[in-house]
Amino acid sequence: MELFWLLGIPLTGGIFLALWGYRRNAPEINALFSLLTLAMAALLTVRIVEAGPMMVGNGWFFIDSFNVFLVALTAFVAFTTALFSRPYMRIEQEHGRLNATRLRLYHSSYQIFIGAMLLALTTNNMGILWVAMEAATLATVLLVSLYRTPASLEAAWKYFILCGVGIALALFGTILLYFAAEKVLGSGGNALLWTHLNGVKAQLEPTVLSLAFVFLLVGYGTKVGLAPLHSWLPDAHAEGPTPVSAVLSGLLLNVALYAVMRSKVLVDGALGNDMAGTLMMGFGLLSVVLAAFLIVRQTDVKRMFAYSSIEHMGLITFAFGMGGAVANFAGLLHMTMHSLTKSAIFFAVGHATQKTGTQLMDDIRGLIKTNPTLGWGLMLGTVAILGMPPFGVFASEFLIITTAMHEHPWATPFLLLALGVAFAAIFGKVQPMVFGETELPKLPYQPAQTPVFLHLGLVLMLGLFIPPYLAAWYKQAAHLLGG
Amino acid sequence: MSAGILLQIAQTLLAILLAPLLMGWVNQCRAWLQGRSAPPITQPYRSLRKLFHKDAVIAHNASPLFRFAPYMKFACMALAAGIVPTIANDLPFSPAADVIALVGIFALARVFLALAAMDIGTPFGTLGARREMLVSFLAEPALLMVFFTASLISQSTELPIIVATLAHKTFAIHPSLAFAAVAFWMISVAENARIPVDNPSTHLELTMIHEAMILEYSARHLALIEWAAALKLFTYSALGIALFLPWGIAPQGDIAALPLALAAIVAKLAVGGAALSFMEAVSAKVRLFRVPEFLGTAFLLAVLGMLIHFLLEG
Amino acid sequence: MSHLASLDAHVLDLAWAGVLYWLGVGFSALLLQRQHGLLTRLIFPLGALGALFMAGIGVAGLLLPASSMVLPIGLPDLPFHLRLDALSAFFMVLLGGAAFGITVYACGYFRNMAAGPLALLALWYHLFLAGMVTVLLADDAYAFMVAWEVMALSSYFLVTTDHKIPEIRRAGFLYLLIAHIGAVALLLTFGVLQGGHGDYTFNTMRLAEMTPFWSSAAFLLALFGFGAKAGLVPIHVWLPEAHPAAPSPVSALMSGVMLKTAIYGLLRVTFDLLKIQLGWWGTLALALGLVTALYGVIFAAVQSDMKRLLAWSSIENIGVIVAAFGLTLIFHTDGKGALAALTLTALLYHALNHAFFKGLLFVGTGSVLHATGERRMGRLGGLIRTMPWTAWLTLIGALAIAGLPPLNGFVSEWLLLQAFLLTPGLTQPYLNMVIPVAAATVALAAALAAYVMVKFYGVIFLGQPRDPALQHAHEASWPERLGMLWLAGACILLGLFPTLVIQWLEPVVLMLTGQRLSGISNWLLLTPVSAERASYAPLIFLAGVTAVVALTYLWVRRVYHGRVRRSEPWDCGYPEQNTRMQDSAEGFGQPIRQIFEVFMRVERETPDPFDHHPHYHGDSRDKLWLLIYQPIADLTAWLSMQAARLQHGRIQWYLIYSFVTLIFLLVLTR
Amino acid sequence: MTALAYHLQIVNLLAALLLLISFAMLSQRRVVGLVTLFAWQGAALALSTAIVAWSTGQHHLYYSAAMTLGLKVIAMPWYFYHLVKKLNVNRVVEPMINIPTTMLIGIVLVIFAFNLALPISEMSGTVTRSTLGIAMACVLLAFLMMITRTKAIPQVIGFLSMENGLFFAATSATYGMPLVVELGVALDVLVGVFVLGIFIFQIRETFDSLDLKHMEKLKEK
Repeated sequence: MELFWLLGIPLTGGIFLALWGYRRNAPEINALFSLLTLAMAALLTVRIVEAGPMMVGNGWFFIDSFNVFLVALTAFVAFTTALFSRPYMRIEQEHGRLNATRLRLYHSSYQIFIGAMLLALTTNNMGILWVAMEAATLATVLLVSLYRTPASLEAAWKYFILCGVGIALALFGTILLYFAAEKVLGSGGNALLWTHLNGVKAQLEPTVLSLAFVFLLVGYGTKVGLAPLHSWLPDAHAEGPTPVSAVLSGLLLNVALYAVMRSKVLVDGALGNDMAGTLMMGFGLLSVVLAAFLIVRQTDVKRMFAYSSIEHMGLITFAFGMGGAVANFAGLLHMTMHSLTKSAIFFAVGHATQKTGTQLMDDIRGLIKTNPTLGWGLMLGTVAILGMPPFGVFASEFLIITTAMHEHPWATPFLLLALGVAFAAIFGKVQPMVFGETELPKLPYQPAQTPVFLHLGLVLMLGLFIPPYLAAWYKQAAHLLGG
Repeated sequence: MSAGILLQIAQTLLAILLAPLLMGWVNQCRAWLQGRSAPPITQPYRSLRKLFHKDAVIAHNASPLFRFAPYMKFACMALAAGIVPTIANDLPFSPAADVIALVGIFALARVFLALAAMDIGTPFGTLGARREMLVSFLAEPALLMVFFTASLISQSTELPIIVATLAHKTFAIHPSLAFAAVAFWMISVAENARIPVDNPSTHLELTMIHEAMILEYSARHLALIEWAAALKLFTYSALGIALFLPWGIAPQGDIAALPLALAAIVAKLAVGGAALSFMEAVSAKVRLFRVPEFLGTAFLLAVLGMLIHFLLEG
Repeated sequence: MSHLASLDAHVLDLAWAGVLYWLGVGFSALLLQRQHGLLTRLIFPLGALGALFMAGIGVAGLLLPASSMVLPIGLPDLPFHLRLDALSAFFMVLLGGAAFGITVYACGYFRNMAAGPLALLALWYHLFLAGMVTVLLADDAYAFMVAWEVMALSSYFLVTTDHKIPEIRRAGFLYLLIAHIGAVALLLTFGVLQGGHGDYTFNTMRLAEMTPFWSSAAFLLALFGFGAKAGLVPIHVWLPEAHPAAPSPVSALMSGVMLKTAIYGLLRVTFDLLKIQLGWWGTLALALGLVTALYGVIFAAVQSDMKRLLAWSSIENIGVIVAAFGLTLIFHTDGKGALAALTLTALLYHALNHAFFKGLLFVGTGSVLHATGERRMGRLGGLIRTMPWTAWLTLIGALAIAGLPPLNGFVSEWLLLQAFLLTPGLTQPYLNMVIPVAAATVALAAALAAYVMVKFYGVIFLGQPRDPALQHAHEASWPERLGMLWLAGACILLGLFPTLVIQWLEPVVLMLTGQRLSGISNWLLLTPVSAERASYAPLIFLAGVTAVVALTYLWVRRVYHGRVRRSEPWDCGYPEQNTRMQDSAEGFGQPIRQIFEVFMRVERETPDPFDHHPHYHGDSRDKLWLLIYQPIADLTAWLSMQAARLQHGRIQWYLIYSFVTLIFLLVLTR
Repeated sequence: MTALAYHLQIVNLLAALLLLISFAMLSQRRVVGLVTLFAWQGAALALSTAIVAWSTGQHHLYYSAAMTLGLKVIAMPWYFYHLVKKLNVNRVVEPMINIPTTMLIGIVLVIFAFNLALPISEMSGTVTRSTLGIAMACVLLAFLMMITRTKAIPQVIGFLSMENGLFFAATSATYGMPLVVELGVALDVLVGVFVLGIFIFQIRETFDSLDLKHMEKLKEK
């Protein structure tokens, strides 16, 4: 029942906001819908944590502790982002970068986007999963080009084409999956239900599945932003409105990775070797290293943090590739930490860029003077994302690196090198933005700082203390991923 | 024990009293060697007396440090003299400070004098202080290395025990000591502001080191400093004797040997002073920038001495 | 002892409570952002009390057996483990003792700071203290790393307190970067140490069986990681930048205490966590330490900025400590337990001394900075007349760090040199060759330290003020004086009662080397090995000096007179002389620079005879920067340029990437 | 050899036709021609789907055949003609790589695809197994086409023909996906095309050209 509402609310929200148009309090309504969604997600989570995995709608939906954790995360970040976008979008309107019609588009497709992601997370049907992913892409394409500047159009076009191609390949992978499944399950609806597939994964034809996995990995991997398929990501993050960047790197990447993980579980079962894991580790490592070295050259702040998202996604993929209880646990933890921290950073960056009217880091100076809370938010967020204790990102990185150290020692030098380079680059660029002297005007609206510190507070807490039930929950999820 | 304390005090006083005499003797010899008519051997005493009677003239901005330094230096030198065995070998005070502490004492005196020299803030004062520290930062470790060689041989850093080992144990040839001796000679020349490092009898700005530091002193302060300098020369000579030709120094609790020991020390000092003045007469003062080379050589020799000890005697 | 026995169970709880107390103080400072009065009058005194409390805990820990506890925080499978044994207790005493004086000083130092920044500073300050204590208490890798990085991060924010100045920002960045790299090395160390158990508590590491190869790997990583924090050459570059940049009490904490946490870690890993030790580690550490010591003191001698000079001198002292560490290892692996105990004692003693006198000197410069607003020694001088308290108290620190008897610096130096003298009889002959040279180097460094201190003290406090404004320099405030008094007093007491201190170090030495010093006879006479071998009695020494001084003084006064006439300085009768004719800092360091110019990159602009405002500027920089760090930066830049080529905007190319990846993977999985 | 054999042959024939059209598109320089070819490809696809549906009695395949006919043969080509006329961008476009090379690469791709599909076709139980290779070849060729085209519309058409390939794989290798999925996919394609339309107008009015070389600003300096 919660599930129905969970999916229903955002969709109705989308439609409602589309019809109702941009009125004065549309942002509040947007936030309200997100809040309701969050509430539903909470209820659902409680249910799952109590009663364990469950099937809904005669098998079309399946919720276990893995995806319910992502559902909760998605709903939460979606809500905080809605809160953040309230003043942000108003200020954008003040600055005349957006008008009512575009804001209408923004709000309705924001809800649709959230709905699509939730659908992708909760569905049990690999086909529907694909449909939902495609829907999420389409919902965000127009958001990326919301400013209608040449740059944003270009970014959106690249985003659309590259992800479109990727997603098409993923569809091919799904077809192959179905092709293999129908041998066992017979043709018809059930052959794509993940639970059924999971039940019979040992009998699925290995050659087909390995082929399918390649297509699925390249397909969904494009959306995860794994190098060298990542090319769209920095452009889309840098040119879209900041709330969109926040949800893109905070949520969409996770969902895409979730899709990869679901298929990995099947393929592992079918092949009985760790081909899938090896591929993922390769992709992950490549992404981490490449992103780290690309960060060094960045001048645009959002672009830089986009690359950092690639780096962290690579890290998570690497962790999942290693497999095993600890690594999966670390991967899930890192997913959470990255979503929270990165979205917090984008919130802070968003207001910073609004203050200065530019995204060029050389022109942003002395935030700590003009708006101390904002400055400290950005500084602490950066410190957190760079894996400095006591923030939670360190906890997960600690686990990942230590696991890598005694399972794949060869990989550790690359990881540490990349992390070191990224640290030097990002911190060296953020420090002068936060510190130093400057003269800047005030903003027309009080920027939203609650979300930033809410997220950072959570990250800090998780770094020092992970509540037992949360830990148990992660462990369960890690186990589902074949820990 | 009480006898020991008496002996200790007696010895220290003896050193303090004899020190100017040695200075006088050296000056006399040098005068002879230079063909001048020599001042009487008691000249240093007279000048000290004269200085003590004068009124002290002190710069306006002199701080208490400036006035305290001479006493400090004198005290340090007296203590040093009290540690080094001159005639007798049992010194109750010597356990309080071994050779390393001895180096420390010299350093303490030097630092205080250098600070005092900088206190007034005259160009010459700071110049003197700088040069003094330049000399010392090479001379001090070199001296330490010399002591190390000796104490490696005698397995101790206590001077009486070193002396006892070198003088009264079975005689053995120590090549390392030869190096040490040469190094020690060079060091003591430098430390006592003698030619070729410094010239005690000049106020030429290009050359002076020790004199430059004490330019601002007068009367009793100057007297104390001069006396301390003489004491330093005495102590160094006594050290050299104790380390390299210790024969004749009275062993523990042997009162009978004292007169002989006294005679021995006087004789050795006389010879040593003459040698010093002879060296000064035949050698010329080196340029200041050559001084580090000179002392560097001393340092290297001392280290070599130690190495040789490890190689041949270890 | 009975009342202590009752304490036994709770001492660790108390220590943790102290940490929480500090955190509480820090965050309450954040709440008091508006009340400036409360901030200055309340927060720092409370912090100081905490420091005193920590010192007390440390003393208790030295007397009590080791105790440990597990906190309900941390990772699910790896909660925070805490442990208080002799080693950590000793360093807690060091921390508490030094931090108390410094924090008391801070009460006065930060009086005039604006409330907002002050609140933040207080927060970071107490976070810094809490982090350092937690580093000492941590008993598993995760807790250690968290505390370690909290320490680094908070100190970074303290360093960048005055972030308006670009140099300071740069210094802070360099500091945090190198600290982070060091931390990564430490992470690797623990990774190696846990030897495949996957369990990161120190207890498992203690039990882990390791081959010499992996042990060496762990040791080298630890040496790098902790060396980066301690400022070991060649990873010292951040230190002379960061320490001067911070506010003086913070510099004092960083130099005096934080560097010691690195020493603590080194001891912890080498003697406690690692089962086996190898001789060549000792030789390596000895060599590194000596190089560092010499390098540091040489650069200290040529500095013209007073805080930078002190920072370099910290590098020197760390070098001496690490050399002692190396010697300890050599003896330990050579089965010379007693000697290892001696060198270890010297090491700990020196660490303790350095905490106090370096703290004292840094806060002293702090007062000078406040009174004159000037850090360049070339603009100071003659302050002994305007600020006597600061001057005389700093003098004690200067004499102590110069290693002069009867102060504390001399004691540790003396012990170390004794250790060198005891080396013959080592099994490896090559060591017997190395030792004399090493001893010579240490002696040389010590002598140069005296040079440095004469320069430091003479140029700043003595002479005539090089700037008329200095006439109005005001004396330090009372809290500042009290803080300095505490530190100076510690320097004196540590110098006068070495035997007591050494007896009190015994548990630590016993724990690490399994040996105790043989010949400690009585409280008066310090005889590390035996009375015949060597002895030193600072009290008698002091008594002797004072007696002679007093006697001479009385005698001069009795027999002659005390008449004094004041006049102009004579100065060889030079007609005119002004304050500019005194040696500047550069001038005083010039001989050293001339001798050791090979190590330096000297930039000199000398005036030509014809310009109207002739001015001289000389700056001697570290050559290693060009040799090591620049190439690394260039390489990174080059690599990133290569990477950037991939990202060149044509969508066709991006499609080709996907296409090729797909084909490649398809071929791969066939 | 019963009736089954015939339409099996027909399907294979259509498959070959599909591949042929793909090659033709690869070599086609004019946009209008491209659209026509795309329409034909759609028609072939619809027909083959229908035949499979008829031969195997899988009725929901009729729906998907109808959808293909409606969308890809009538709606979209019409839409594109309209677009091309409106924006008048129907001139000869030189691809990035010249045609013969493209062809050669294409042939290599086809061989590669067949090799890839061979083992799978072996064990495919459906009547039309050997066509999987062709489907994959079509996908890869479409991909290649997207790479070589430097204008917006051709690239989109490439994208769509790639989906044709996918559908062909779905219908011929497996008797179509479950209906829900097909509906979803079709919906997405529909929405996608409309989004594209909006886009192309936006691009047009921003850059007043549909040439992709205007869109190479975002890159690493």
